[in-house]
Amino acid sequence: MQISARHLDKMTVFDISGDIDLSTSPELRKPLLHELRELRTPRVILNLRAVRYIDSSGVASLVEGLKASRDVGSRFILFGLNTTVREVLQLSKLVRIFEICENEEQAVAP
Amino acid sequence: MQISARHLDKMTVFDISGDIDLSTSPELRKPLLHELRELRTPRVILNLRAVRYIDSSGVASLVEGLKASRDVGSRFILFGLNTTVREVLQLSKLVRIFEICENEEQAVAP
Amino acid sequence: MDRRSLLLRMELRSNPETLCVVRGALGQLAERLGFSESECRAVVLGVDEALTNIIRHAYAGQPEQPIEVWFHRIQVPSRGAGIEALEIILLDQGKKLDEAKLSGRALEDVRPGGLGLHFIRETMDEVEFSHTDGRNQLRLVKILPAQKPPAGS
Amino acid sequence: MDRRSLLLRMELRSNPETLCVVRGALGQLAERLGFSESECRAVVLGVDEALTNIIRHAYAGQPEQPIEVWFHRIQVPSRGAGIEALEIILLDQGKKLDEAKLSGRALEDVRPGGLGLHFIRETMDEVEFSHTDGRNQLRLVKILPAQKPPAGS
Ligand SMILES: Nc1ncnc2c1ncn2[C@@H]1O[C@H](COP(=O)(O)OP(=O)(O)O)[C@@H](O)[C@H]1O
Ligand SMILES: Nc1ncnc2c1ncn2[C@@H]1O[C@H](COP(=O)(O)OP(=O)(O)O)[C@@H](O)[C@H]1O
Repeated sequence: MQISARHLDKMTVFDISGDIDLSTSPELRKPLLHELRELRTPRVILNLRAVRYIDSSGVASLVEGLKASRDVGSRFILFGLNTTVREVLQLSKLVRIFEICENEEQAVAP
Repeated sequence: MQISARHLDKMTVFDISGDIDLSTSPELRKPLLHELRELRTPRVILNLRAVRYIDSSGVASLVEGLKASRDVGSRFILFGLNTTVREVLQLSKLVRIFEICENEEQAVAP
Repeated sequence: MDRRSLLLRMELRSNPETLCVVRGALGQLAERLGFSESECRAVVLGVDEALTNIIRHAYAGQPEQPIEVWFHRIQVPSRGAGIEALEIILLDQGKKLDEAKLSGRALEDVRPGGLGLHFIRETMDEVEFSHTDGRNQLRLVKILPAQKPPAGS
Repeated sequence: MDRRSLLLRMELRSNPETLCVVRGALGQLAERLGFSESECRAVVLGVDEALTNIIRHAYAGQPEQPIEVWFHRIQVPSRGAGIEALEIILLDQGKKLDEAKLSGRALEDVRPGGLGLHFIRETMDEVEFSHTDGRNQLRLVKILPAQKPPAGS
């Protein structure tokens, strides 16, 4: 898994690629929680387009991010859900709890 | 591996995709040799763009096709060589013996 | 009626970095067996979750512990006829499984974790835990696509 | 100096359909070990060719015969220091290898076949055939990328 951050005005976009599983999900969790709990960035956006695989530990990291965002009153947005990611989120019955956008334009819109 | 044929005027283009290895190379060899030896099509063109993997049995099938084309006096052209295919052909030191085109336009040009 | 042929056996260690290796092998195996792309992803997810649970729970995160995975093509009896299936057996020598903990949880309860067993059950046709000779065994069965009984039958 | 840790062991059958399963596992394993995309493809090709030869020559195309593949991370001694490498050992119980046939052939001789050994030697850092306890063994070693000695040294 690779993760990189783009800091925009009052928001941060994380571009994530590769496999999110037990071995890599800590590398997703840590920067997400730092961004929300420490930096308290008002809007945190995850670009999942290049995610090749995600399992329950990946979904758990997304849920942790969502909960942290609620705690600090930030928005937490996912976009670029490909078939693989969509299938797993649907299986988890957690699709509805996330704010999901079609593309980056929508996700960064005022 | 998937292979399908497009019959044009005095030439046939084979679109090949997937993995060419010991288990699938017979499926490549047979239609190629039929096209050359039986149908004696003057120009046989292989589109290798969607080939994900090729090993020595795949290369052997290409060499067989080339030899059959020489026997019947047909042209035998490869195009769409991606990095994977190019690396293996280079390793085999056989790149120079094949007629290789950049794209389909060149391969079908009069 | 009870034919089974070995497709593959893998012996690995309880290191999270090995998960992708099993996924790589199984993705190809499932494709070869004729599963659709979506079914391949489901089978891979189910096995990955089972391995994740062995690493996290049976071995409590301790690395370098032995795990075995057997892949067989089997025939399961079904109303007289036999239907073809992929059987996956995972074996570990970790802490004995506590069946009481396997109940799962309400998914409405939004919290991280607790999804693994749900994913395993959703992606597989049979899920069966057992313990023999000091080893935990998880048996997963996924019916091959062409043999699925017609819907509603 | 002589440390080795098991990464994976695969037990399979001499069926050509299994080749892609080994490629799937090894592709992921090599990526994890830090090989570049091109090196991953090379390692996968080398092992695929070795398996192809076992199926075609050691077992003369007979299916369902046993093949074992061991993957270890090892340290090979190199001028005092140890360098890390991936070791792959392939074992079969087929016809005893005739070393005389392994000479290879001139590549200028344009004919199908005869490329497999050339691909194995080109893609690997060490290639070693042996025969013990009635089994053929092929040992392949590929040095991990970060540890390659500087060119020209
Ligand atoms: N292989 C296993 N060995 C021991 N306990 C297990 C195993 N798999 C699951 N469990 C138990 O079942 C519970 C639910 O597992 P799961 O649904 O995967 O969620 P999570 O692993 O996130 O807790 C675990 O917390 C654990 O107590
Ligand atoms: N695993 C093996 N067991 C027995 N003989 C082998 C094995 N690998 C290679 N050989 C011998 O070496 C020869 C050259 O092999 P190779 O370069 O792979 O080309 P090809 O398999 O196309 O003949 C083979 O024809 C065979 O006689």
